[in-house]
Amino acid sequence: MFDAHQIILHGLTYDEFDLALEIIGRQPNMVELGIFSVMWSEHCSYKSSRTHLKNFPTTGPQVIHGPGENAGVVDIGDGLAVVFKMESHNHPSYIEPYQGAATGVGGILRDVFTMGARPYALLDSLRFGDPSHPKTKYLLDGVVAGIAGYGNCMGVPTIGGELSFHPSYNGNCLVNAFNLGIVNKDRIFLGTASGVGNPVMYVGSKTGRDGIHGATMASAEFGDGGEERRPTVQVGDPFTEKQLLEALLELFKTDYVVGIQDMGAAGLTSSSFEMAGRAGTGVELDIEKVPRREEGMNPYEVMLSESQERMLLVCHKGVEDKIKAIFEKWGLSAEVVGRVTGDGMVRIMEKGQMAAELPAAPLSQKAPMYSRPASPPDDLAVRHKLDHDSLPQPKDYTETLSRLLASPNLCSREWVYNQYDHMVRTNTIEKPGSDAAVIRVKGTSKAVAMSLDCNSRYCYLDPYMGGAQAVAEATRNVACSGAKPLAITDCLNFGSPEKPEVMWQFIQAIKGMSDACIALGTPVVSGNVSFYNQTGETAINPTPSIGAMGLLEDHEKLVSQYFSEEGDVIIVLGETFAEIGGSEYLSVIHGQERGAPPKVDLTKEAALQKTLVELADKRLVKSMHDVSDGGLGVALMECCFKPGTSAPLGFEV
Amino acid sequence: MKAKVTVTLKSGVLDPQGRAIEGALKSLGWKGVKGVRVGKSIELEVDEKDPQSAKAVVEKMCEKLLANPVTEKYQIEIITDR
Amino acid sequence: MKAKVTVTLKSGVLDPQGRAIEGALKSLGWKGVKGVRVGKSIELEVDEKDPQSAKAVVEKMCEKLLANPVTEKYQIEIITDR
Amino acid sequence: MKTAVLVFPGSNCDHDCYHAVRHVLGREAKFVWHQETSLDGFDLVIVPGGFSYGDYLRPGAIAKFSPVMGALAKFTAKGGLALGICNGFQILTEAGLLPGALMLNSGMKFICKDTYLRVETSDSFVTGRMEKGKVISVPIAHMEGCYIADDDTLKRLEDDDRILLRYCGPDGQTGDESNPNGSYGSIAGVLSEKRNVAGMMPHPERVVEASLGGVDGLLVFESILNSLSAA
Repeated sequence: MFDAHQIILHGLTYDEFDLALEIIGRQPNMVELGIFSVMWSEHCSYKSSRTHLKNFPTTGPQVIHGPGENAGVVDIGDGLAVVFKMESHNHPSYIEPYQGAATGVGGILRDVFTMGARPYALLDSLRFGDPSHPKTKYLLDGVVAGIAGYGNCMGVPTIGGELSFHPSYNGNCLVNAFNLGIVNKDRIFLGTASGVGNPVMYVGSKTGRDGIHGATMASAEFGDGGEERRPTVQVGDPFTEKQLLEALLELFKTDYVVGIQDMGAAGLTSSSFEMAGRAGTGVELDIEKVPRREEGMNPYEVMLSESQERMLLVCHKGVEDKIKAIFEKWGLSAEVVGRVTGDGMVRIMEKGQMAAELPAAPLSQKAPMYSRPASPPDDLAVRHKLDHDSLPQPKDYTETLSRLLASPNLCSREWVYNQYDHMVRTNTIEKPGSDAAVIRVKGTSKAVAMSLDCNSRYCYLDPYMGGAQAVAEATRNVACSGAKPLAITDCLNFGSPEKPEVMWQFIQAIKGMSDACIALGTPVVSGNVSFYNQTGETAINPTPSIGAMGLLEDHEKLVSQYFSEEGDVIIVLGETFAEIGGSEYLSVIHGQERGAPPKVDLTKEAALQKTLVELADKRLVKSMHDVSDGGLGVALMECCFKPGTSAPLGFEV
Repeated sequence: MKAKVTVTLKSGVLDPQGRAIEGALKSLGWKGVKGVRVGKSIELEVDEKDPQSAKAVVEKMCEKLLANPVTEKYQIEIITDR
Repeated sequence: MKAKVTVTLKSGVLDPQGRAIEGALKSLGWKGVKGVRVGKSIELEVDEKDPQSAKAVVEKMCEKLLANPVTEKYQIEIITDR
Repeated sequence: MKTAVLVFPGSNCDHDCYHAVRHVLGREAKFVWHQETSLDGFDLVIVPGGFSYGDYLRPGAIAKFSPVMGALAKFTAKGGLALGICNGFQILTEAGLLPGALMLNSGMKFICKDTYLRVETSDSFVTGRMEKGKVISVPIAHMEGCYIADDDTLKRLEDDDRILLRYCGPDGQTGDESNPNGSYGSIAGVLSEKRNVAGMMPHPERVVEASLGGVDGLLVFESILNSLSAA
């Protein structure tokens, strides 16, 4: 019988423990308790968000696979599809910024190439505390170096993203990594363990004790004692992952593989249970066969280890040695560790003894699902109060504009993206710094545009409007390059779901996002939820960061954001209203964060984006730029500074 | 007073560099080599008179800057004779 | 037999890391620190019985792989007691 | 012109070099795995950029022992042309096929940006189509690109006219502010004694098509073509 302490230590509530007893009809042993705890952590089970995520629009003619698979898959014609997703690594990055960010990149890369796609573009959405906070510089340096260290070594270009600073992230930075790959539509691999009797193989790096309870840690709030939970940080080896990528792409050319999944959060546990759960089958594993890099690891540690760069795959009988040969060529382990069974159970054996036996489907599909209480903050009315007349007009507009341009959220990001190899694979036709990052698709005339966006201040003031605005801005940035927005992924970063205000923010943001996705024709095809982003009692600003993807049929019609020749005419599309609620101007110049954020008129936004795409298609414009944070003045200035050119152009308005 | 600090990864923390060097040494014929671990070596001079106070100063330097407490441990050697 | 190799830059070769760490230590209040040089520390085990042959083996490893003769020099310490 | 593009575990720019030679220049190119032991039948060998063996220990320190490096030594001893780009340049210096070494950038950070380069000699198979003093724009992407060598090696490189390219400003002037990584003499590329092995840190294969932002890299590949057809 487990004492209360062990249950709590495993992050389970009493009710959840009772549900576990009900499912298996007996007391779980320690290994089984560990498995329940990671499978039912917030990070893996989405227990506080699943019921609300159902409201997202996830279908469309262009969608091949929506949420539920390792990543979203969208058809781009010519027999090709793009595979993309966003994943958060917020908590590990706060504890150890370099490795936290690096393993975040490693994980999102595996989510894409496990589906058979070669990764072609990485972007990252980063949020840190106030620049004056003592830890901000340390975290920023470490996170950027970690992303560069991993992505550059993998040879996948990091071509864009977003970076912003706000005091609400002082104790909890956000590191969201986006990755997009390209695959032939008929060579997509899914994470299913089908075919009773088929061998189950473990491929990649050896298993160590790193990251045990990384999944539950991701759902653990950072009290001031956050620093003590140190030893759970995983360490990434990008060289081994590059070998794993090339070995898998070689393997995917054959028809040996039935199903495959990355060993991400909760390692061997989540991959085996989810693969069996999806196929309605079971799996029997002999963990003696799991390659290890440390001695004396018990079943608990082997099942919960989150060592990096490992995959679980199911193959046809008889090809095991052929698969081993491929991985040996690339210097990697490849061992048969079990086989698929028909009784829907996951059985963990060690030296002939049963270490654990649990039903696959219920663990992944019958996890607890909460509809937690939600209520708006009591100071909402106060937040919206903004008396425009009380704000003095700027005495010197030039000085105000230059202060805005120098402010942390608006100044140049060259210092960051020049640490990323954003050119490798020679596909980057729109380099970092423009509204959208764009890569060409060799062998076709097409190009794919991507943009990450979210204004967390808008979401703090009005989560519904903030959610809609984030989708609108990300897809508008894509359209500004001339590409037609097709779909989005997301990283929903929020505080503790056990706080009604946070749940209210979460539900409102999802409503806003859903309405925008429907109006703009961009369904949600994948995503991630990260709760418990708090420092003590203060939740972070609600941050539903959006990753939008669009298709440019003819990459010659690409449009960038920079002015090109003297004498060109400047046109502003859309109406300008007296809306400075939650603006950078209000915050930087007047030190206030109040007022209602700008209204998003989704019908007009849809018409605007269609116009942008048509303008590019008919080659009527030389550049297009989205007016967003900082307003029209800042937007016009941003058009003047093309990175790498010394003489910026000016403008008269 | 000269000091030599050796900063190494805590045991259990994956050392991809050590693993790659071990593989290379083995492929170059040294089959019996094992346990290759790579760390940083930092030499510096502090203006302390006696070894004890020198060690104390360097200890604080390691805590504050030279070693990452999450993944690294350190060893200090005060060089007296030379 | 355990060995510890310290690979350091030849004098005269620019050491940006050493210079940066010296600057950081000074800004943290240790004004008197100087001569900061950063190198690599490589620990490994060879299956040699006596310290002399162990040192000879490690010496060859340094010549062949562990140190770049153009820019680096190395120091070998055979750990006997522990 | 038949080109071999070497592939080490961890190479990344092998695909980019192959694309430049095969699809842009329209010449024959073939990937050669690092375990191969012969380079017979090739006119040019490209040692591409990337992170061979993860750049662990030192960039190129482990790759130099691959079987194909023995074949490369024989190939170049017989006068075959070899071009090392970025990690390839690092591997060639580690293997002793080129003088000097590539150290950590003076700013200690990875740098990826366009740089201006001044052609220091046109007497080489990679700069034959460019006159001495010409300024071209080719991007760099590296963490260990600071070229160093001892004084007499540097002197011999100058005296033998074996410095290929130097980092400079748009006006062709060299100086600290245009030297991205602290390389001695702003050196970005050098030539072997017999002038058939070249190494450069900038990536010419990344500027061979207008859509990528520049075509100065074509001048390097066209120079190689010229020197082969002339030979």
